[in-house]
Amino acid sequence: MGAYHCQVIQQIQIDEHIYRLVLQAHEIAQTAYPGQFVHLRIADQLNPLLRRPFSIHRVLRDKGQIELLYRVIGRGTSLMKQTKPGDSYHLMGPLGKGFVFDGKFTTAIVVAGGMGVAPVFFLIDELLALGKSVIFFWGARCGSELFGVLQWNQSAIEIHLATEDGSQGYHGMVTDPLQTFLNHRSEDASLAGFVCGPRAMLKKIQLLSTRTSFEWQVSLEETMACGVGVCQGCAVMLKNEGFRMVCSDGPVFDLKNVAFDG
Amino acid sequence: MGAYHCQVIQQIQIDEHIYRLVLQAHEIAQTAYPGQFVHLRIADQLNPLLRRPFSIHRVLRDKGQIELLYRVIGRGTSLMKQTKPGDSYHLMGPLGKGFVFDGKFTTAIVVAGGMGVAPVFFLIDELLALGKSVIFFWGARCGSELFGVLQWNQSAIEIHLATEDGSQGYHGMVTDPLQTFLNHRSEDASLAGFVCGPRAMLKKIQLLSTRTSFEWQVSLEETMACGVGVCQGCAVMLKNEGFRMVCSDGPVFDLKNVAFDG
Amino acid sequence: MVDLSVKIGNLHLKNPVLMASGTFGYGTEYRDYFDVSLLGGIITKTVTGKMREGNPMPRIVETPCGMLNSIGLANVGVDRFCQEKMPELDHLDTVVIVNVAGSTIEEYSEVVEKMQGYDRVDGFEINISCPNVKKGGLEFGTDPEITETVVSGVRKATDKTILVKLTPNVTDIVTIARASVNGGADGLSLINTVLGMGVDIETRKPHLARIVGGLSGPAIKPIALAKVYQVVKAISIPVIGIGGIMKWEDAVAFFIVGATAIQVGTLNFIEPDGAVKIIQGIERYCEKNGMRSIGELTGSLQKG
Amino acid sequence: MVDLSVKIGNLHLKNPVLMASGTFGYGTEYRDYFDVSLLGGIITKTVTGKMREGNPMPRIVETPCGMLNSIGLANVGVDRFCQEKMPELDHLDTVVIVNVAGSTIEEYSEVVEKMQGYDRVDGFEINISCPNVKKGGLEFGTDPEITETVVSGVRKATDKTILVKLTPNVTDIVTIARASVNGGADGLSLINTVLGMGVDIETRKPHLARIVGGLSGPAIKPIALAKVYQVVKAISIPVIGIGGIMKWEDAVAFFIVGATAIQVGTLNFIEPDGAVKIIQGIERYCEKNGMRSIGELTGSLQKG
Ligand SMILES: Cc1cc2nc3c(=O)[nH]c(=O)nc-3n(C[C@H](O)[C@H](O)[C@H](O)COP(=O)(O)OP(=O)(O)OC[C@H]3O[C@@H](n4cnc5c(N)ncnc54)[C@H](O)[C@@H]3O)c2cc1C
Ligand SMILES: Cc1cc2nc3c(=O)[nH]c(=O)nc-3n(C[C@H](O)[C@H](O)[C@H](O)COP(=O)(O)OP(=O)(O)OC[C@H]3O[C@@H](n4cnc5c(N)ncnc54)[C@H](O)[C@@H]3O)c2cc1C
Ligand SMILES: Cc1cc2nc3c(=O)[nH]c(=O)nc-3n(C[C@H](O)[C@H](O)[C@H](O)COP(=O)(O)O)c2cc1C
Ligand SMILES: Cc1cc2nc3c(=O)[nH]c(=O)nc-3n(C[C@H](O)[C@H](O)[C@H](O)COP(=O)(O)O)c2cc1C
Ligand code: FES
Ligand code: FES
Repeated sequence: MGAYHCQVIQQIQIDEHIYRLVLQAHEIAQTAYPGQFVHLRIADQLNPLLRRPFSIHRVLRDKGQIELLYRVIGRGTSLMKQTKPGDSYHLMGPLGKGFVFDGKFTTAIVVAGGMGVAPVFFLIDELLALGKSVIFFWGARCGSELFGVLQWNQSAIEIHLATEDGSQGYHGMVTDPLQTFLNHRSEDASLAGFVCGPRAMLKKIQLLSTRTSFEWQVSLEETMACGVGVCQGCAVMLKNEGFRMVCSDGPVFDLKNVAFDG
Repeated sequence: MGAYHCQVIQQIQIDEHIYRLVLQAHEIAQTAYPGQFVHLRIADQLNPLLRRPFSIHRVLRDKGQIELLYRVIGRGTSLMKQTKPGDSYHLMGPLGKGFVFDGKFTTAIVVAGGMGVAPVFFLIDELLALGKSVIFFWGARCGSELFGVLQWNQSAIEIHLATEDGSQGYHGMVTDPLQTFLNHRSEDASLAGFVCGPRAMLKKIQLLSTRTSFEWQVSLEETMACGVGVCQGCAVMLKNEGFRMVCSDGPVFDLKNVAFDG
Repeated sequence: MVDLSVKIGNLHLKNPVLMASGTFGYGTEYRDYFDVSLLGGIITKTVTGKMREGNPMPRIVETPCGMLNSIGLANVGVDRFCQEKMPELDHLDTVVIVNVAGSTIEEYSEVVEKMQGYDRVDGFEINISCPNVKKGGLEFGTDPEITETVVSGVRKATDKTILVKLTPNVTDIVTIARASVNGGADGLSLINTVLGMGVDIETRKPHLARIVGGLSGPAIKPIALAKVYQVVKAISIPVIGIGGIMKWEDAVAFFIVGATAIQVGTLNFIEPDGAVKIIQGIERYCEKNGMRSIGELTGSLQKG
Repeated sequence: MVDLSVKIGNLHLKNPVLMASGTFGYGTEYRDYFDVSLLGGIITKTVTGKMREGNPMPRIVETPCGMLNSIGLANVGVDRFCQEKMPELDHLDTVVIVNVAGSTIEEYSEVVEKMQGYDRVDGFEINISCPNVKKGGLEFGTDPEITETVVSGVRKATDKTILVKLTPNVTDIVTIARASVNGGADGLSLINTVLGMGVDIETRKPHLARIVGGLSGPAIKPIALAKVYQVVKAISIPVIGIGGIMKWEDAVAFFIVGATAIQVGTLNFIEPDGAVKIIQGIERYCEKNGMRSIGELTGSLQKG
């Protein structure tokens, strides 16, 4: 964990609004693990003022590079998409507590919705490297947002795609195929769940997960100021535990503990 | 007078801190006269917030272009120097009341100090075009800030340079050679004076001018918000007349009327 | 088609976007930049009993996302205003509200009385909130009793619509709002500028000759929204939101919080036709959200 | 070498740059980013009598050149603070000031009493200016009598240095400053955040769950400078300037206006080691201007 000036190596447009940013970030690349994030200073100016948090999408450890995957939303990300190789960003990271794999599961159910896919690539890379099997459920608005799924060794990963517009995979919410899947495997002790996506999806999966007997981890998002547990801005309510900070106690939490309705 | 999006044609660095910006600005180029200025929106963002006023340095009427000459001072001008051909600026202009030439003078004394030279090139161009002779006194910090003086027909213009560091021309203030000159010509009715530069220089010349029998015009600067006479932010005190607005009543005023000390 | 018209007192505005006092001169300076008749109305620079030169220079300085001014109610005085400026306003096809101030309580009603007879004046905005003058201004607008006295004095002098312009530089803006209502105000305009200051660290002089001035622009938008929210909750006459409105999205936020109309100030210096774009943006937003009139937007704030 | 040390009450600060309450946790979170012992001191997140969860989410939103927060004094309470956090603070080689608040007048002195015995606590900052709680906070800090009662209560409970943190959300900050002095304050910290609000125009909900929050960052710097100027003119105990300080130039402006020390808040979230750069910048500025101590800079404002 530290603060570094990181050079932009490459910026790749994936979709109308989605970009992948490759950064030279030795220290971060060496120590980061899936589910952690970086806190990025958009520009050396007063407006936008605050840093912006982005999950670590991918780590190229040998090159000392990290990748971010982001959707252009507002002013900060609009400025980001203009950056070119040679520009540099000031990053704090790796931050937060990511996913843990110390359970005895052999197959991971990984569910991503929308930009929730960002940390999931890194997660899948690590799971496969650890010799786990992966069943990957990925939902997006349309097919153009689904990319790069053929890169993994297809014998170790089973992929279920879903799009809201039906342009690729299942036509509808990714939670539908997930539900079908879970109907048969809810008691399977070789499984563990990993989830990242929009709030509505998380709530739905929390409901589904209560009927399963294995563990689920979820990566959350909240508006952040400091990113390091100081400002108390990014609180999430945990059942029986009260508020915890997404940036420093998370962003990954035990799904069943999260009190989505405050 | 209007508001236009103007493309950047060229940006030329003149000196460490001085740049010349060539803009495509048909409407402004057609109607502007010396001493007028444009009010430029630095960028479509909230910080810097206000427009910045710049004198029209030069007009290329046939090409429909105008030139600005500016010194990098703060945040606005620092952003300006990064612009490239193809970028565009939103300009209001031409604004203000510039120099008037309806006097019966045949020779113009033109005095510029520092960035006060910006409107003076346009002025000299016009004076020469009108068949007037020009005696040009130009003072700067160092020689590298003095440029382009050989372009005019040297038979119609007499040039006196001065630098504070002595690297070119007279070593000292440009008001010294001016004073020497005026000692001999103070009653010469064929003369008229035109002045632009830092406050201290203007005060000094005001003092010198009281001993002359001809008219002096001065171009002033004040921090501006609106640039069109609305906000009352750019007031200057005129003797016996009270406050007038630099942006709409000026920036050119009768030198003897200006009450520099409020 | 969305009905953007609003009514405040006897005023019928074709749309709820007005030009804020001191940022649009007397309505003529921007004629070359856009069609002024597109506006809901304009509010003149403050007019006082006697001519005022205003404060010494420098009078303005930029700050982060804002600007400080200490103009000091520079104006030609009511008599010359009626002679020189009023005829120019005649050509404007929009509502004209004259902003009025005085250094005594009586001056307010005297100025209003002199203008009451002019058909061209559709209403008055009582400025008891200028931070840049010694007497009148803030000193009045921070005291509920003086506020009520000033407003009721003006109320006696005119049957035209009276707006009272409030300062944010108070502990409790609702008390001042109530005093204005009790005095007979038809609407409240808020906020005027926030007290602020800047220093040149090279010369170690204040940026403004009068040291302290008024902060305006995007920096104060959150403050203005909070004040409008507080006042709207407490009183029932129309509120006009002012402060840092730079784009239609900002304006919409003020309506959601409960403003009946809005005023655009600092933006005029940056984008002369910005107000027109705001009107268009508000209309599009209402359309997109299935609203037939701006009234449906006003006060539509949802629970957090 | 410029002597940057300052004295406030019994506090000796090695330099006049402190971390503002609520923006530096309990002093340990930023240890990996820079050497905390370079700071003049740190002020803890507010500590109250009982643990507080804080307000519902969302608690923060960005605004033009600023941010709104409604954290709501989330903290572990004084007892757990003494058990869990105090030992961590022991390792810090800089002054530690504990910021204290309560929802009753008595709670302030009770909290201070419990901590009075700890050597690690060098002083207290009395927070009567938080905009984000129902009781205590603003409600106290806008009333001169309650202010004096709270401060004199704390004065009886401790012989350590007492700072009182003032809100800008008042008509007349000088009255509150005087009440603090009368109560026995050794120094005044100003400003706390400015009341503000934001609205999401898509959902039409307030950006903050608690609707209104506190504005901080560069946007409020002009406001903070004006308040420091007003207070410094009127009272003679040291004033600590806070509000929108992002670079050493901003800090220098506060000293010129009359601050004895400054606090850095929002900047910590953006540049964790920003405060250290500010200390260096202040030192260079003093050197360049031939000043041998920071005291020569404080109050060096020239006539406009
Ligand atoms: C731990 C974490 C990891 C994230 N990872 C990714 C990622 O990998 N890819 C990705 O595209 N997005 C990610 N986000 C969301 C991303 O931070 C926001 O989309 C981004 O900050 C928007 O910035 P903006 O200036 O473009 O938008 P703005 O105009 O500032 O705001 C647009 C929206 O973004 C939200 N937002 C603004 N600032 C923040 C902030 N500091 N923190 C969180 N949300 C904010 C606002 O609530 C608002 O609704 C992550 C967020 C968190 C908390
Ligand atoms: C009529 C007129 C014509 C001018 N012509 C030229 C020119 O041809 N070439 C040139 O280099 N400069 C010219 N100036 C000055 C130029 O406008 C400022 O240097 C410029 O605005 C500085 O902007 P900044 O953001 O870089 O500096 P900032 O960081 O904003 O400020 C630095 C300094 O510039 C001054 N300044 C800032 N904003 C303004 C403003 N809106 N109006 C005036 N001064 C301001 C401030 O007082 C401050 O001292 C002219 C000014 C006026 C009034
Ligand atoms: C340069 C300037 C001059 C102003 N003059 C006046 C005035 O004469 N009377 C008045 O009531 N308000 C005056 N105001 C305040 C504005 O009308 C408005 O309330 C304030 O600027 C906030 O709005 P904004 O952020 O959109 O600018 C002035 C503001 C500025 C910036
Ligand atoms: C997220 C956040 C939390 C804060 N919490 C506290 C607090 O607990 N107690 C307090 O006295 N001030 C608190 N403040 C106010 C700051 O200490 C400071 O007064 C204010 O932010 C202005 O300074 P700035 O503009 O440098 O941030 C908080 C500010 C922020 C932004
Ligand atoms: S972002 Fe500050 S505590 Fe999480
Ligand atoms: S800049 Fe507004 S009146 Fe001159």
